[in-house]
Amino acid sequence: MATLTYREAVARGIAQEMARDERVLLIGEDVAEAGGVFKTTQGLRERFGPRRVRDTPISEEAITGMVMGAAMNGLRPIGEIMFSDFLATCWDIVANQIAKTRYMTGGQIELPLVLRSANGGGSRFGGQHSQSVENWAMAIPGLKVVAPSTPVDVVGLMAGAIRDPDPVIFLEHKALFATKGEVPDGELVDVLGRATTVRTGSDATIVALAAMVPKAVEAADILAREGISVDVIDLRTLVPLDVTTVASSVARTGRLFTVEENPRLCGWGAEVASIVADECFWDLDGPIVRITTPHIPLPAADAIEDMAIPSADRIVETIRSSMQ
Amino acid sequence: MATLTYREAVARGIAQEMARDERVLLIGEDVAEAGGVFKTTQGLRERFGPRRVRDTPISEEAITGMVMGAAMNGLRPIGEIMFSDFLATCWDIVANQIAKTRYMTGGQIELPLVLRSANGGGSRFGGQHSQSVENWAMAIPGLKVVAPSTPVDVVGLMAGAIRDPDPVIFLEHKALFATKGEVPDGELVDVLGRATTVRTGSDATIVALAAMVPKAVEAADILAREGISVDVIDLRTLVPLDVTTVASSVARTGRLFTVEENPRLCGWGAEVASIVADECFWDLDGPIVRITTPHIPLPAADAIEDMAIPSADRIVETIRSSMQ
Amino acid sequence: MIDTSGAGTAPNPRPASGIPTEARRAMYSAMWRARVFEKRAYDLFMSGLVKGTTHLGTGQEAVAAGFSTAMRDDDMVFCTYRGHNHTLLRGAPMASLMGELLGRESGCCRGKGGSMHLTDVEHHAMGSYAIVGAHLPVAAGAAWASQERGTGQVTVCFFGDGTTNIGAFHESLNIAAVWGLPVVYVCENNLYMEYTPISSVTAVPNPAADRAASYGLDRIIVDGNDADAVYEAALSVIDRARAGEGPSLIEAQTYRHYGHSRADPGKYRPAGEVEEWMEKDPLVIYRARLEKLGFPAADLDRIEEAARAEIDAATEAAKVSAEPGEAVLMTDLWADGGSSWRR
Amino acid sequence: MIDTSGAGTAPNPRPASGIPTEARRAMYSAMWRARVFEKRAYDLFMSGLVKGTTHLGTGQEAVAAGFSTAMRDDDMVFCTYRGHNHTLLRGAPMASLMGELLGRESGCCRGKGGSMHLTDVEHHAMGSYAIVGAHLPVAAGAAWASQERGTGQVTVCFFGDGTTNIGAFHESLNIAAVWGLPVVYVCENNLYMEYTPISSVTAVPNPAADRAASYGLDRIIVDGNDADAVYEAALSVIDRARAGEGPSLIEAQTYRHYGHSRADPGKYRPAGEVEEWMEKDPLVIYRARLEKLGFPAADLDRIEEAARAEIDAATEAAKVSAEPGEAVLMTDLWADGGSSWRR
Ligand SMILES: Cc1ncc(C[n+]2csc(CCOP(=O)(O)OP(=O)(O)O)c2C)c(N)n1
Ligand SMILES: Cc1ncc(C[n+]2csc(CCOP(=O)(O)OP(=O)(O)O)c2C)c(N)n1
Ligand SMILES: [Mg+2]
Ligand SMILES: [Mg+2]
Repeated sequence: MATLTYREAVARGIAQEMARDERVLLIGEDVAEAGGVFKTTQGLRERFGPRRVRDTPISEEAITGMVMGAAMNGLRPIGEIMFSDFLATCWDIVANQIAKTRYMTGGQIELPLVLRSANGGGSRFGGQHSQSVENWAMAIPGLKVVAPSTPVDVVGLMAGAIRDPDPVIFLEHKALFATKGEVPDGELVDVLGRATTVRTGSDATIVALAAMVPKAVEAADILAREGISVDVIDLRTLVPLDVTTVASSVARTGRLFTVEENPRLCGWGAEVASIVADECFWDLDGPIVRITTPHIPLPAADAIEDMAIPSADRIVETIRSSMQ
Repeated sequence: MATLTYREAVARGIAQEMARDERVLLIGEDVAEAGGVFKTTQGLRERFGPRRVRDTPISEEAITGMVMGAAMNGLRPIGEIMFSDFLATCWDIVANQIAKTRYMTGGQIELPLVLRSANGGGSRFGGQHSQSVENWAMAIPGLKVVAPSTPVDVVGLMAGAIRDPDPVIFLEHKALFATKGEVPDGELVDVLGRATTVRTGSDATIVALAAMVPKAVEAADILAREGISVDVIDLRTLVPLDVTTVASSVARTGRLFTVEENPRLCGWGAEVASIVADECFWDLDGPIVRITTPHIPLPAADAIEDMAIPSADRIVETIRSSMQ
Repeated sequence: MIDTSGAGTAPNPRPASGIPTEARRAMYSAMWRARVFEKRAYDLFMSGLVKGTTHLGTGQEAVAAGFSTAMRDDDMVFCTYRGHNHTLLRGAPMASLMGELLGRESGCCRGKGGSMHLTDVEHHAMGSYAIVGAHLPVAAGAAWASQERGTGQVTVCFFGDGTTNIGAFHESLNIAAVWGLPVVYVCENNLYMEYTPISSVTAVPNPAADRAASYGLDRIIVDGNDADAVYEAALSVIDRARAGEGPSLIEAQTYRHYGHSRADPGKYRPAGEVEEWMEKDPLVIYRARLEKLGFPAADLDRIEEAARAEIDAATEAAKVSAEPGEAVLMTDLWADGGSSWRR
Repeated sequence: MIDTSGAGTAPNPRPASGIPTEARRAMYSAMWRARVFEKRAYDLFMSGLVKGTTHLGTGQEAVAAGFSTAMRDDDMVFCTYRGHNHTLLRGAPMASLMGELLGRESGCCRGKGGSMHLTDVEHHAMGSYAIVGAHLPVAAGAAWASQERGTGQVTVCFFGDGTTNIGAFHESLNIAAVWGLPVVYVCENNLYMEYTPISSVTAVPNPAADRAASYGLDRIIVDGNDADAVYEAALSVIDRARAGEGPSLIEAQTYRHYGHSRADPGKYRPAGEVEEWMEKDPLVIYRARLEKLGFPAADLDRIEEAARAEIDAATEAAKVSAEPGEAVLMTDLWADGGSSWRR
């Protein structure tokens, strides 16, 4: 058992798989010599050599396209897109090529690849370096989407993503990089598509993801003191989506709240809400309420960035007033 | 009054605005000499000259970026992205630059521009030329999103989009290009953000968009014969979203069905469903059901493409079995 | 670059230029197979049996023939929506390609890809890509895997003149050069994008060749209507790539006989242009050359007839095969064979 | 391209090269203002008052000074996250820039942009763009509007060496050349991207200049640490653009004294490299030149002092200004001033 930061867990997960399978390679901007601009790939080049861990030009279409082509031809490559906002610069490769190729070729082409990227706000970087784009990826058929909230999940889900035969978008949350957690020794491998219930309650269900999980837990603790007892579910992966865990919780609690960092419209919370409003309608005792970043780009100034991203207080207030 | 095809209505709407305002220009691939690959811009170059209607290289980032830069500096440009799938090739310019610039500059920069694109399936073009990407655009704060279903709406909403001071994504549906409708003479200008109730009923509400509107109407006619009477709402624009019209319909009918062509996850229907499940919860008499394309890329073969896109029959069956 | 058209008049089919007889026969057959395949695709499109669209490479067959003949069996090809010729000549069975055009389950992609996505991985035809430029970095990636795995494979990536103005072209050529990847980029310059002439939207006269220097590469132009010229150029750049000497960029100058796609009559082309290029029809000039080189006319006739028989049989097989159903529709999004997004 | 460093020893401040005295004084002042502004930004970042990030152009001031001095008042500038110097030297008040860095409502973007998005449209500083390459086509578009509207404005677009490998660079240069747009693209080659040397990922030694020919443009390299050289080059390409002779691409060779951003110590730089470039500090070499040209030392001291006084006042003004609140947060997504997505 070791205490690792979330950022160290990224390197640990990748290293575990690179040591196990020589077909695993990593490319991206500043990932090799510099160990990543978020220091998430530190030590990998030293350990696995300059061919398996390689710096690229600033060419996101090349990075993603090459990862795709290499996955077609016997490698299991990992590509880093430094900030998830930059996925927009290669969205054609991601959404139109990587996601669709297996289907469009009638299953001829398998793409065992991972695209990792630093996602999310809270770093005062402004609108082009702070987005939570998990909903962009979720909207594209053919992409699996992973967004862990703890170091141990980072390791296990990274291994699961790398071993998965399908393309995985792996979103590492910037605001969590410095957080710490216990990580067991030895090989860790998680299956994609399993949510975790991190708090158990009976009055309402909160579904959260990535950096929203600790906030939801904080809110749950405050609410518990007020006599409102809530389930907190960490989705961990958006595709596959663990509908079973969400639905069985709502069946018990009768109320659903989602906590999303992505801007309001067409977020993953809307998808979860629409599933519950369809499949669990008769279990519901009240409105489904989504707690999201407003439908705006994230501002840079700390004072207002903190107002935009859902906080424990906002979660508490929303649930409290909705449960009255 | 004239009978126009949907495709002719596109040119008519653009021409109306180009004649009125010399700051309106149109650029794109094959839009000028060839009149557009869908013949939607036919006659414009002849009428307004080769400087105001101009062919570009195959450079989608240049097209969208130039439209943005020109809008900053006194023009009201229109850019065509031939197929909406190709928006992915310039998504950074659309989602990170065009959408965010007004906000990020504290309101200093106004971007009165329109990006038009041919959207949707049914043409047997396969997965990279058939997507319905209205949900991609809806998910990005700072973009208005328009998707008309009739020739008269094409003209009015095109004018509304061009006159709008904000960036508008204007999606023309490929499967509707050949459809015809009456269009009044004279200037037509529509306000963005108003849904239309195209059928009135009392038992359920169907919300649809673009090519799904005629299918919803067809379904409504069949259901009426079976004694199920439904409201059919044509959203027309996704942003701004006419929540008022949807909510007041659901308040009357107690049931909501959405009909979407975009693939299932994080579609606009999820957003509408989640709003209703929150704000209209106590009006609901049963589950909210979404009818969507499955979460797959569209296949090319006609036999299976037709199975994938929601049909009048599928709408009827879904509503019938859900209303029992 | 290389022109062997005046290559001697030996009575036996053994050319002065050193191109083996078998290669020449293979190229002649390849061009005819491609020609009849696409003619049939066109006819079936016009009669409504091929739906959606088709983009014919008719007139450009010498490029596909020259390259496919020069490639090693396990070399990989990436091409565009105008990819019938390349996929066929890598070895994809005609019937499976025709099945795909007709939207049948027997199609190489089970009907899900359609005309713009012909793919036959078994024959190393790694896909037809319908968004301009997208496959250039993918080809680089396949080549990167060959390099890392030491397979000795070369990747050949075909694209059009219009593709040279999109960002992915630039990113791919640069990284391929920097990493010394075994990839050959082949620009088939047919003078047009869809309907707009390439010259009206490009800052240099030769859209690919004039940009090679930006990537530290040689400027290579080849007569894309001359199968021999293509073949020799192909051999030299493929050898180079296989030897670890890095990528090449070739501009093959050619012309498409039909319009861009579907029923496009190509009216935007100036008077006389089509006629001029019809005189340079790669099949016609190649037959003349082969006859001059001593190939018996009857042999050549037999090659043509074999192609016709093959397309007839392939069309029949495709026509009688079944349409895909819901099982195909919901299949093969994921490696588990299914398409479920939920657990 | 142009080197005026040995330009004579006239006792009066009237240089042999013909650069007006006022321009030289302006450039010296500009470089100092930029230098002190960024030094202060750095200090405030290190003390935790500037949050998020900062990217300093310290060491590269001669490029901004030379260009801004050569521009007409209504010429437009587009720059990157490393855009403090360019935005300031176009005329943005220091206090509003410092307010933005500190996340205050008095900031040029009301605190919503932050360090990477400094913008002052009133002074034709059309924005700092934080995604590599994105502003190149936007600059082309602004220039296109000038061309269509006949305003005579020229657009100048600054970017780094690493930006030459992204697709948007290629698309922008091509269309700017084809349409003959009045835009000047200026690559500030500071040898590094974030931490990786440009030479390790680029197929040509001069990432911008060696690619000019791909767009039919001249190969122009200028000493980016020499304000006079930059100024003269800027004048010539801006004149050209204004005369309707189309775009230019300039590679200005320079160096950043700090690391890439924030607290990056720049450890990846080889021994001696920083020292070597510190000797070419554009402020130091320019002062020496001006003194040699006869500018009185006291005058130059006064310019430096004025810059220091200005940054002190600006910092104070920014520090006492208010933080933005919810009203700012929910404002200015749309032209109606609000951010509502519903009706
Ligand atoms: C990114 C993108 N933009 C536009 C298109 C539409 N389109 C399809 S083919 C084509 C012309 C391509 O021209 P070229 O590269 O010369 O190839 P050719 O068709 O002549 O073989 C265009 C514009 C597309 N498929 N992808
Ligand atoms: C598309 C994109 N990829 C990556 C980044 C991250 N990034 C920010 S600055 C930078 C280096 C840019 O280098 P260069 O163009 O030389 O400019 P410089 O920072 O040296 O001024 C990188 C990779 C980005 N902002 N955008
Ligand atoms: Mg072409
Ligand atoms: Mg640099």
